[in-house]
Amino acid sequence: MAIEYQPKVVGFLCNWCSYAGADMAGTSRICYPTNIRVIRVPCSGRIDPLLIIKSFQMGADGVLVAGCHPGDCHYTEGNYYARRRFALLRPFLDYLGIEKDRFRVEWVSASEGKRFSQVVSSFTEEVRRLGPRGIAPERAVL
Amino acid sequence: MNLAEQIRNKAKELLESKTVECVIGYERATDGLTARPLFVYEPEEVGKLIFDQTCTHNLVKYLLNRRDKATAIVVKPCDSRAINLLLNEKQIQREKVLIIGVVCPGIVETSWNQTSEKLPARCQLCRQHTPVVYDFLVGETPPTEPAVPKPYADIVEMEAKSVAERQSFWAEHFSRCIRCYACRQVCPGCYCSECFVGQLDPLWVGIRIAPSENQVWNAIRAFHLAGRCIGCHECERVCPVNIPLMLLNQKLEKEVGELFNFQAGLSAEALPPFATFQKGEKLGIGE
Amino acid sequence: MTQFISKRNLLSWLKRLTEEHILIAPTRVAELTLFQKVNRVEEIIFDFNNTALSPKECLFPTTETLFNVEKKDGQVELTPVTIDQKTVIFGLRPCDARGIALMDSPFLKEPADALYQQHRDKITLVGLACLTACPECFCTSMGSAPDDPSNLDILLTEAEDGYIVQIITEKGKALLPEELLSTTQAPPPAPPSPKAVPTEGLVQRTQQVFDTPYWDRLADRCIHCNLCAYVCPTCYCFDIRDYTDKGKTERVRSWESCQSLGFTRQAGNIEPRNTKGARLRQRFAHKLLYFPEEFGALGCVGCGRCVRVCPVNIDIREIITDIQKLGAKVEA
Amino acid sequence: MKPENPFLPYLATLQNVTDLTYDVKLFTLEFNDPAVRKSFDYKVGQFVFLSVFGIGESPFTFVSVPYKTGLEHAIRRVGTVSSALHELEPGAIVGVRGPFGNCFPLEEYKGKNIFIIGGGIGMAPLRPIITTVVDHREDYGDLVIINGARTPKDLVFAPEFDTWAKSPGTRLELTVDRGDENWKGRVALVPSVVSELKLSPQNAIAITCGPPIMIHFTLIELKKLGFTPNQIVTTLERKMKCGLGKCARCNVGLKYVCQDGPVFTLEQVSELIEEF
Repeated sequence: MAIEYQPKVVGFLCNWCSYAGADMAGTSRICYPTNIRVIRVPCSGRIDPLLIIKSFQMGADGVLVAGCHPGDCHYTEGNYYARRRFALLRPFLDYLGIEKDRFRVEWVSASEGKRFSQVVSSFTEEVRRLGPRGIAPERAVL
Repeated sequence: MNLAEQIRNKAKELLESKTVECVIGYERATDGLTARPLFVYEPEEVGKLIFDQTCTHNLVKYLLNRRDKATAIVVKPCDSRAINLLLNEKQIQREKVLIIGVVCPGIVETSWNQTSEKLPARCQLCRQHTPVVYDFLVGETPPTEPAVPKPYADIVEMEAKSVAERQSFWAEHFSRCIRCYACRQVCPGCYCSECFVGQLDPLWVGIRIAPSENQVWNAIRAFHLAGRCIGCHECERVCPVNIPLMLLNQKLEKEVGELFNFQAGLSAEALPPFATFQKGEKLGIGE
Repeated sequence: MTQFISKRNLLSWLKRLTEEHILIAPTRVAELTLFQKVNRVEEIIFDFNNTALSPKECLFPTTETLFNVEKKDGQVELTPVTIDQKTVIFGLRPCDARGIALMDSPFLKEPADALYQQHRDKITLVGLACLTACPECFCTSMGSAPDDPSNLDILLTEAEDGYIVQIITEKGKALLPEELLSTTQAPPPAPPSPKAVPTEGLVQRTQQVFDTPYWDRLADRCIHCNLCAYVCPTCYCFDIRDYTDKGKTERVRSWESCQSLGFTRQAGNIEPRNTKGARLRQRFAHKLLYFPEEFGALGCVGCGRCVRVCPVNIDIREIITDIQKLGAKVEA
Repeated sequence: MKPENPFLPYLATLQNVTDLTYDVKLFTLEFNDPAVRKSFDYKVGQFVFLSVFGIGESPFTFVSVPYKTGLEHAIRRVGTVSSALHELEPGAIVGVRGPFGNCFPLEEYKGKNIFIIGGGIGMAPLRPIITTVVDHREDYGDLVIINGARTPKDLVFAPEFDTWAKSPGTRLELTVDRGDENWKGRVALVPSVVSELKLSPQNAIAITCGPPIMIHFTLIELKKLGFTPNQIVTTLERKMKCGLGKCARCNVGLKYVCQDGPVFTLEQVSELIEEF
């Protein structure tokens, strides 16, 4: 049976909401695909576009950023700034040759364990559908 | 009196009255055809100052080397937006800078020992013939501001391509990059004391001049200028391997315009797009 | 009776070379003439002034691994990189060949750089004499000439539907089969004469002008990018860093320029060369004073690339004339 | 046994690592390859590039003396490589490339009074001179050691202070810029100690190394005391990458610090045309 393609997904989870949401999924025994490599950040506002472009360069097939719902941010405005930054980064990545569906931003609160697993599953399927970036590192676009 | 004479008289007056220590303008280059930046310190040297269609350089970045010294500067309309950018980001003090604004007749594309009659891209997209900020104005104000033809035509054309086509387009261009950083050194918006490229720990972009590192460099350089690039096209002019850098900057300029209705360099007070937000704005992110 | 090769034979010879050698020749890319690895000889162009970048990248690549490091259960093993692929650079100008010869001095002086040595042994230089001089060339003032065969293995000079061939070294002889050559009576066309630059006593004059404010004034307009150093055939400064990628570590050498910010910055943020003038002076002092003092020849071949490519027209010919004038005044 | 590739380091193992101060450690190395152990030779004042594979390499002067076994380096945690070295445990493998540079001409100093003026980690390259003079005490004249530092915690080679002080005809002056509650010694800048001790230039050599600002004022004091430029010796510090005079990075004017230095007399420094 051919080994099915397993996409590499990097997940930047904001410590106060999404990371807690992932914990909630875990404690309530809700499974979600193991393709995601979670990186905990204090706030979605902390994520520098350089981190995302660097993740793609180092071989990620998809990057997920999850933060608090607008208005719930532990630092009051972190996700507002982040929203603007990623609103620009997404079309820019697409313009550079990385399908914009490989980069997704979701607001997941600490109580939405179930929703977190749905987000990760749907995103992993989406990236699997897009397939591996399949570019030799030497010629890789990012 | 042509533009050059008006500039020379103004420079002589400013230097003799000691209002400024130095006037930054243009002089004839050694090919006898194009121009190059000139720093005038003595009134009797103003004779070297020229102004014609080959004065393409954006001189505004030189103000960062003279932050606490009174300096006069010759500025075209597209360059003048860079002054607003630096004022907006608190890099220069308005009272230290005396701006000799030039009503721009349009410049020509130049390279070493060559001038082509083709109107450069920055003039085709010219939004103002008169500088957005000046202390003295040289040249007559034309009756009507130029109507911009279809803006971002080449960007829309790039967006129409498939993702794979764009991916190989950029891979091919970026693989020629030799990381000379002339695009960074000439850009008025690029003045970090330590560029992320020079950082060792964490190592964002290694010293390896290879396609993968080149792409991270070019992508992040452009993104750091999102909402800040004033469209003076200097980066594209100085690139030794002809990488279409403005295709990157203008894509971001177009997106920033559509998403946040903001244009760089038009005012020294307006908050730039990433320094502010509206709570309820719908940006198609996380909805 | 000079040797001659027809255009057709030349192309077939180059095609045969690509079987065992890497063939690097001038090609047209994005309105630029660049040395590129050529697979189909039709891509080679013959009518160009000079390439945008110099052929030094074939011997001193923009980025090169010096050695690989394998760490296995506590033990470390270093394997240096060896070059075994033979290469032919076709279409380089005599000034660039002199550039390579000048770069041999620092790299091959004791202890010789093993990697550069291997590149140098495995490369054959097939030059193309210049028929026209660009306005910014000044090779005759720097010890070279538009038809100078001295640092090449073979020199071709364009003539009536073919090329006059001068075979200079054994390596060149072994590379070019006899049967492709014919003979011709036509004398080679007269070489062009590029503008001269006063280099008489330049080294002493540069030392006299060293401590004058000339350099600070000159550096006013300099933006300190790495362009002039990266296009120059005789600039050889480099940076060495370690790279770890998926567990494999390699020590990499890359181009570096004396104009870049961290070039002399030491740990503890001490920056000995912190003014713009001192930084720009280092480049021209190295070419016109330090290099000749150490290796006996000016560190410039007069190819004019830095003049053509500098965004703010810092023109080495103008600097040399200024140094001569200023030096004479200092002497008086 | 010269490697045919000058960029290839010898492999060496870290024997032990001892703390000299809160940010300076003493590293003792030994080559893995016995042939190298036998053939490797160096002189006081020379330096080597230490490599931490995956991080990089940096130049460090020897603090050990060639006639004793074991290669020692005193390294302060400042940059990326020195910090990486500080993380290593004994038994770790590092790269050693060299030796490079010229040396202190100790033969010429025989019979002369030696004045050692060091500041902070600047004492490191001077320590092997002191060890040589103390071990061959009768070959040299008076020995005066001025060891300065910012605070008492920054004084390097403290365990050896009393062996130095007890050596006959030797005077050890410790000074700090800022004392602390249990510091009873001198609180003064190094240059002022130099002028206070009235060091006589008769048949003497002054060797100094430390932060540029300290060297600058120390040289002024030494000139005031009548020292001629060829009686004053210092070791220059520059950013280096190859150590082979090839990467043209460490030059001060006409000279490469990695090949023509790092040890220069003040007379040689003044001929360098570029101010150091």
